[in-house]
Amino acid sequence: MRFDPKLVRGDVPLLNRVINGRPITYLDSGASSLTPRPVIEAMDRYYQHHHANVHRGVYQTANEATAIYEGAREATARFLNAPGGSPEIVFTKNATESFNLLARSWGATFLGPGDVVLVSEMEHHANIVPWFQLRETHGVEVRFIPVGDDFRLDLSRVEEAMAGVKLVSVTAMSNVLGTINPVRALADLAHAHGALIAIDGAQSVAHLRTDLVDLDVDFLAFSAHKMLGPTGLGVFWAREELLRAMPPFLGGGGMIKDVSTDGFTPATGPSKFEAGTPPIAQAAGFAAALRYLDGLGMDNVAAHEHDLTVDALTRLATTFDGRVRVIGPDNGVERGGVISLDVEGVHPHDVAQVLDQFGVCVRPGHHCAKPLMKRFGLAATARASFGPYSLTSDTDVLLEALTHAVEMFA
Amino acid sequence: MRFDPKLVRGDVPLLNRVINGRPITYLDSGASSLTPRPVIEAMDRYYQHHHANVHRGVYQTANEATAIYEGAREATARFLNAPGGSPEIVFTKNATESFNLLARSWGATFLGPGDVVLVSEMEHHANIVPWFQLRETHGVEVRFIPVGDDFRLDLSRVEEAMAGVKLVSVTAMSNVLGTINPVRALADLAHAHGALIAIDGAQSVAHLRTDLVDLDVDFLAFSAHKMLGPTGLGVFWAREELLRAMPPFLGGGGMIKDVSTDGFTPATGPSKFEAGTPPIAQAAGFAAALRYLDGLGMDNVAAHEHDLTVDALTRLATTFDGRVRVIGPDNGVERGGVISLDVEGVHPHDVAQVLDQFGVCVRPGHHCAKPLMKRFGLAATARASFGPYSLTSDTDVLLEALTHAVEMFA
Amino acid sequence: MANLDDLYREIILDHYRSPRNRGELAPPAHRTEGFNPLCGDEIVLYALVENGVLLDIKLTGHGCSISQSSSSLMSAAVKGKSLDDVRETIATFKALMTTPEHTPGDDEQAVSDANLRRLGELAALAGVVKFPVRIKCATLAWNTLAQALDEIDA
Amino acid sequence: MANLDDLYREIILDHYRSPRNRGELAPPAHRTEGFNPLCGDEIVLYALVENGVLLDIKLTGHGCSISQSSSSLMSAAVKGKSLDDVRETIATFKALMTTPEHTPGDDEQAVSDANLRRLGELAALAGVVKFPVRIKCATLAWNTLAQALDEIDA
Ligand SMILES: Cc1ncc(COP(=O)(O)O)c(C=O)c1O
Ligand SMILES: Cc1ncc(COP(=O)(O)O)c(C=O)c1O
Repeated sequence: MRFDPKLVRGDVPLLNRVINGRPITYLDSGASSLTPRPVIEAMDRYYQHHHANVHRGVYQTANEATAIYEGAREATARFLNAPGGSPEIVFTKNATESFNLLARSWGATFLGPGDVVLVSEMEHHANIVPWFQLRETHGVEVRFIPVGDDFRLDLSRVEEAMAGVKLVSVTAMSNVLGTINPVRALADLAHAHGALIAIDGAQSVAHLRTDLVDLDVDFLAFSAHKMLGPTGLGVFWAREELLRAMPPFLGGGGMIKDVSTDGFTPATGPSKFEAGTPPIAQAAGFAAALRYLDGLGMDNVAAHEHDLTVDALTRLATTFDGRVRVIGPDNGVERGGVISLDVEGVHPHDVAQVLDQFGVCVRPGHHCAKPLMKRFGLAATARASFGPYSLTSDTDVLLEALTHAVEMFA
Repeated sequence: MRFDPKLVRGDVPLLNRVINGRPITYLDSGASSLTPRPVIEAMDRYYQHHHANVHRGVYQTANEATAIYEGAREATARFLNAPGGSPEIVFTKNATESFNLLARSWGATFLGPGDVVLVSEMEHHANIVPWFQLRETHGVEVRFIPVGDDFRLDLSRVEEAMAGVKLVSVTAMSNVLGTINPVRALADLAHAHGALIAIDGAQSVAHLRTDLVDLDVDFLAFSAHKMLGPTGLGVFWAREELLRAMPPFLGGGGMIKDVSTDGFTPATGPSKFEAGTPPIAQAAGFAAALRYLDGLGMDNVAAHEHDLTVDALTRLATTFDGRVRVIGPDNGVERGGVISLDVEGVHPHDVAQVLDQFGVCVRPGHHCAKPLMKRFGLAATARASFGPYSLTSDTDVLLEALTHAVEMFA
Repeated sequence: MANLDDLYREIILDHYRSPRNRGELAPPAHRTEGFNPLCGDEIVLYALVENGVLLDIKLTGHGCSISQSSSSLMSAAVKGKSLDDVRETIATFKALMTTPEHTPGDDEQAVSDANLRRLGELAALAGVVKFPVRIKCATLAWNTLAQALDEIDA
Repeated sequence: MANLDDLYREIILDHYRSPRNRGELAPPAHRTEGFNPLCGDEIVLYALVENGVLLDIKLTGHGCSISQSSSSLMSAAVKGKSLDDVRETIATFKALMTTPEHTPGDDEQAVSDANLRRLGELAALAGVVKFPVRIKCATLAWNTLAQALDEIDA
């Protein structure tokens, strides 16, 4: 059963903000989601009652903190239906660190000159720059799957680009276009060519149901702060046998089995990749966010945001006489609730500035996807994006403010 | 003027916990400090009113979040008296990441075969393992300054170990022994030999006043969670000219100036080292922790903990007839409030277990300092450590519980 | 509360829609690029200096209304002036762009009314300081011009 | 509430103070190392197997009272037994160490009373399950023994 987004709204304190005399219209969930009260409270409870450093403690609060932290790992594994369970879940600081872990541990060990990492033109910099860095240190080739004029990846273009590819690394949902990529088909294609596949789930995990058994991918990266969770926590998932074969990434406490003045031996399990004191309170908050999303049901979240998107795309197409162009798939194509706008004669920066006057929060810029921007001959877009707490009335205010922007610069 | 630790206690909700029927006696601040209410509230306020992704935003809450995040950077620079101000402050996820950044960016660029990194036998694994990793990838030598039987570094031993040394990397305060190392003298010595010096401030910054202008060091690493701040935030400080010469560490959004399908150019300033969405809420909490510590005055914090330590060492020496040995400098030597215990016939794990029954939180183990443990022929110690909220009555309960442990295993 | 009209004055919108001195200059004109990595605004500035006078200036590039109008307004204000005058105008404009928080006090305004008058049309950009994130947009062209003059000097 | 006396039974403290079967065995005895990276406990186990019987077992190493007494109790319980019996004892003990949360239900106890009786002195370690972090201490010797048997088999 669909949830009532008004009730979700009531759980999000920030939605009580009044901006420039108007109630806030938050349309930037693609950059970061707003935080529901139960998530904030879980972190407060942690600091007020259970905080201690994890692992190796014997006293009660240390055990509680460890149970909270490891419990979040288990909750994450369940949320993703990870085939190997919680030992496959590594906590990082954000999706970006997860990609760097992938490139520097797996990539630096198993790839070299002549090997190709195949990304797409619609990738976020987090899934591009680490591969360029690996190219510098290890001589791999970074190849780009082109994005079609329909804002989608053409599987036949992927197929023909597969020579020498050891890893396909693509986003499940574009943070600029809203395009949803066919992850399972890409996984089958990669595997058929003897390659592995990594998925950027920063957008998709927050807005669609993710089932790792169904998707049959090998690596996944995403961030808590885009899915109602706190800042400062990311997830890296990999099949257990891959994790086992990967050397450690960062070095320090917690990731070792032994250290002497001669050298060290790494720990086993996810700890191998979690050097230093981990984001414990953030794990507590993230577990609460997963509980919250489970309560809504990810299928319901997806359906709710889909309805909002269909409505917004329809109204954008009819309201502005073609002066507002959507950079991304139109209705009729499966897509996420990210809507990038190109307003004729008004720079995205100015669009966002005028919208701010109406309390509308949209993000102008390249959205850390400069190759994609270049592909479509744009320097920037103004991007509106939905979350579980969004309503069609948010779209009303967006259209009102956009109308003002268009008139002002006419 | 000295603060009233009872008032600090009133600010720390976790100190209301009752453990096994007794009020909690928290003596594990060396592992992680307890969190005062103003710090928790600053993060709540952030999530409730100001949360948005930082940078590139135009709308109001994005500007507020950016101002909060950059404000924390400025507060950190002031707290440390950083000579170059906030552009020298890089936020990481913990002290461990800070050391990895140092090793992989500066180390991997400026060090090679024949170059020596000089650490000490009393280092935390965070300041050992990254150098072993650099040895593997770049062939540097890792050399250890021995720790004397007085639990201190002998400067003459440092002097004689300086051949080929490009970096001295030592802790300002040992997390096992409590030893305070002569940072300024070490800095002068390193510089006299044309080497740079990095300081592990994980313990010292939390318990002593840190003045980077006076210390004249080149790099500093520490964590927020040990100084009343949240988990998930670390600091890396380096002189501005060094930061400028260092290549980026992790790759992704936020750390670039430009990206195309051909390559990328890194950003300038601290952003170069902050790939991905940073720990924004944690920065808000950390700024509140710095304000709180400033309110107490770091000299007062140091004096308070010094008094507690002198008292505890005196009573430990007289209570147990030599059955409880302190692994660290005795009274009369400048030292921090970290007291490692070796109880005759009782394994540290058992000590901590018995103490837990009295609500006393101490940490058993190698404290991520295995080379130091080996140096003193120990597998582990039971460590008690003080914070600004500690009282002599905590020591009372510690001694009561220790007496029980000693009797039980007699 | 900062008002949109403070930012988007009619003069600014006019210069945005019809930028002055747009285009390129062939060598010996000096070419300098300016870039704002935060929002992606780009400017290419061509300056022809002879005998201590900025004989001609042209700009291309793309960006928001503030960065584009500021470069247009700038070009109109500095073209044909002596380098000393140009440098003084740059300094005055940059003082205008100092955020109010940094102003010492009410009676020590960063920019005196006399200076404001001297800025002429440029004063239309004064409202930008109420929108601190946009200051970088307004100063991009000016920093690029300052850099160009330094390079020509060197 | 878990009570300290549940953990530190007199038998446990006795085996900790006076460990049985401490020492080394020369080859052909099999040598296996066990290590608990979390608390640093180490065990070296020597097992002499002939004709399907664990003729002799000795242990060295260091660790807390639970890990040390558990290895001492284990050595006394398995020495001289057939490998089948040893394997059964290992299985019974590991079932005893299953945390209560994982027990299917009250009427399906992980370890029956009959089994508990069969464990004899080993039953003194039953209280460890109330202190979940200590379970790894109690099972270290047992996992090492299981590994040793696997290695001997292979
Ligand atoms: C001296 C010292 N260095 C480094 C660290 C590592 O800090 P973190 O775990 O926060 O990265 C610690 C704390 O465990 C420490 O005490
Ligand atoms: C598709 C995509 N990938 C990666 C990222 C990077 O996430 P983070 O900044 O949390 O590391 C983002 C968000 O900015 C994103 O939208």
